[in-house]
Amino acid sequence: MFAVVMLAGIYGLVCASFFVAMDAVDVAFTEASIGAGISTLLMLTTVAMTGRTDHEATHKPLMAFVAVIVTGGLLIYGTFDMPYFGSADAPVHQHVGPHYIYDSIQEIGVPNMVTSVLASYRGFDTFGEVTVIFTAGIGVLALLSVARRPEDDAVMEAINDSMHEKHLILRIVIKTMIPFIVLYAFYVQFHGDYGPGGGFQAGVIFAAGIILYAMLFGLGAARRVITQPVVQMLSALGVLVYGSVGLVSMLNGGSFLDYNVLAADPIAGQHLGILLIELGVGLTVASVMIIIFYSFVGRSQFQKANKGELL
Amino acid sequence: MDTVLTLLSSFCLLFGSFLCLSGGVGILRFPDFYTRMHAVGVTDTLAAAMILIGLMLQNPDLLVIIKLMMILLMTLFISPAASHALGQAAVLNKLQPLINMNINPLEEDTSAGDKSSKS
Amino acid sequence: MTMILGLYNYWIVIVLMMIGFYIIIAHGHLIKKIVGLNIFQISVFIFYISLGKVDGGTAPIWQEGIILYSNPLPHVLILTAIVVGIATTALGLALTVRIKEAYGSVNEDEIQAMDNQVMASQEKEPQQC
Amino acid sequence: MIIAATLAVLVVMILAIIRAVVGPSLYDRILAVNMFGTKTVLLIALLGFVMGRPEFLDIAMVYALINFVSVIGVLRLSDAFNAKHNGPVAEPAKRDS
Repeated sequence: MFAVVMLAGIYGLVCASFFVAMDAVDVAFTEASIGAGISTLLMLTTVAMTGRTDHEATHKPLMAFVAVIVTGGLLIYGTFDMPYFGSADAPVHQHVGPHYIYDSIQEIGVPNMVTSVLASYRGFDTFGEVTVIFTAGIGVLALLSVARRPEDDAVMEAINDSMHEKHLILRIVIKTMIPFIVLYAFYVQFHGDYGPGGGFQAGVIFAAGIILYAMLFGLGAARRVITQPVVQMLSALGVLVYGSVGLVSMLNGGSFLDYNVLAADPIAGQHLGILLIELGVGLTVASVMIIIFYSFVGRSQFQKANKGELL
Repeated sequence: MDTVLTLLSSFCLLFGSFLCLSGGVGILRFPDFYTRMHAVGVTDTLAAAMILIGLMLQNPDLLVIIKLMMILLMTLFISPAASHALGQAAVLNKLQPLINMNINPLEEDTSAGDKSSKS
Repeated sequence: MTMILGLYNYWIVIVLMMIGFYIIIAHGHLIKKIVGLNIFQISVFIFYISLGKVDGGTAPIWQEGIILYSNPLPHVLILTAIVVGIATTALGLALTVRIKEAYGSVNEDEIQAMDNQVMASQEKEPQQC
Repeated sequence: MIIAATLAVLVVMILAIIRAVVGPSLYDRILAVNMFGTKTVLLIALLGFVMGRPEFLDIAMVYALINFVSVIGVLRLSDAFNAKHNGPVAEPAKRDS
């Protein structure tokens, strides 16, 4: 099982390099921070909690194989009518694509077209995505949260203190690095208009900093830095910020999430709106990632403590 | 001046590529975990540094150079720390090397830390 | 020959997608199923991104003097899809953890067998899941 | 010259993947993944120069960072693994219920 998860991590890395080669720098950014990092970690935590043994054989492999081959054959037959790879006259590039590419710099004034499409043209869509992420965070919390018991915390604290010698070098290196990681997350957050980056990526990087701290100094220490209620509140606050920007633009006489009316000058309004919205996205993503990590690790500690009682 | 820069950067890039390749051959051909880790840990940091310095010499843009330096700094921090952690975890979990040398976690702990942090 | 050179990206996507599909159908291990789902998902991402690529184009970040850019729209769709993908993966993994706690197994067949047993003897559900 | 370096890095990445697939012990795999990650950082930096827009080095930086996070995470969890599998496991008792 461990090998499966490690190879899945490599797969994520390969995909991100592929996205760079395909000019999709923003996507590569996201895939690098999420596909290669966080998802591997979550899967490993789950494997550690469910046991790495794997004693099953595939069931009905022949039928599955036939189904897969038939579906694949049909799909390949379907590709014969598709436009060739890289051709500039493909249908994808005909409808709204040119508008986004050639007019967004006048209409929005943001060099990174991905950001302007994400936050302004398709802002409503992104609002939906943020809500989905928030809902997933609530779901994980509902499934995995455990009531904290002070005595467990004390035991974990003692274990962490006893490991201080063992992890001395790593702890020092990471203590030096964490400020820079957080600084870098802010850079990505606020530089998203001009280069690759934005709220989604910045949130994940920020969460990665906290996760790094939690892994080496223990969950208890991390919870003292950013407590669980604060994270939960922040994740809701992000969605709230996003929604209220939309409402404010409605109150100012525009339609929902129309930033032109936020300031006297439409371009300035767009800048302000995108900045606020990216902030909301970043808050939600960062805190949901932290919530997910806290829940998984907290659950595994809870399981360990329960087993200790059983023995 | 220009030719000197180009020559220097070519040299750095080539040297870095050579180190990369030797590390790659090492990870594939060496007999057990500790020797493989030796191959990777020793070559990795210098190879990355060489390639990044080679790229720095090619580019006049200040922002790009600063970013490359940030990457270099991070690599210098990260790679020794990661290989230290890896080696320490292997020793503590009693992974035996190929040569017959019984590893005792408590005695070997400090020396393993020294070795990989130097590399 | 031009067809092979023109369409190979779709075929790679289809091969990856079918690998993911096969894992989802044929493996009973729930975590493996989630990994298969991820592979499937990433194949769709690759499909979208390769649609957006234009020959000779560059990354869609405006710069003086560059005229040809790749299409930013698929990038936006996939960017958000990746983040939503990790959220759903986390939810699936959380469910797996709870299933393991309730049944003591993450193997589909064993779970099914246990459910059948319970159904047959008309007892109440195994634990509180 | 940059092309040559890119090719070398690609070859090394393939070698690392082979070791990650073959790798008899868990630590071999982690080592291979770690090496693969550092090589990806280099590859992305080089690719930026090959494509002529070297401003996108931020991605390489994120890679370096995330690679470190995942290696540390894997190591911490593998510690947990070994601790768990050395001690007796209370699982079978649960299954009987």
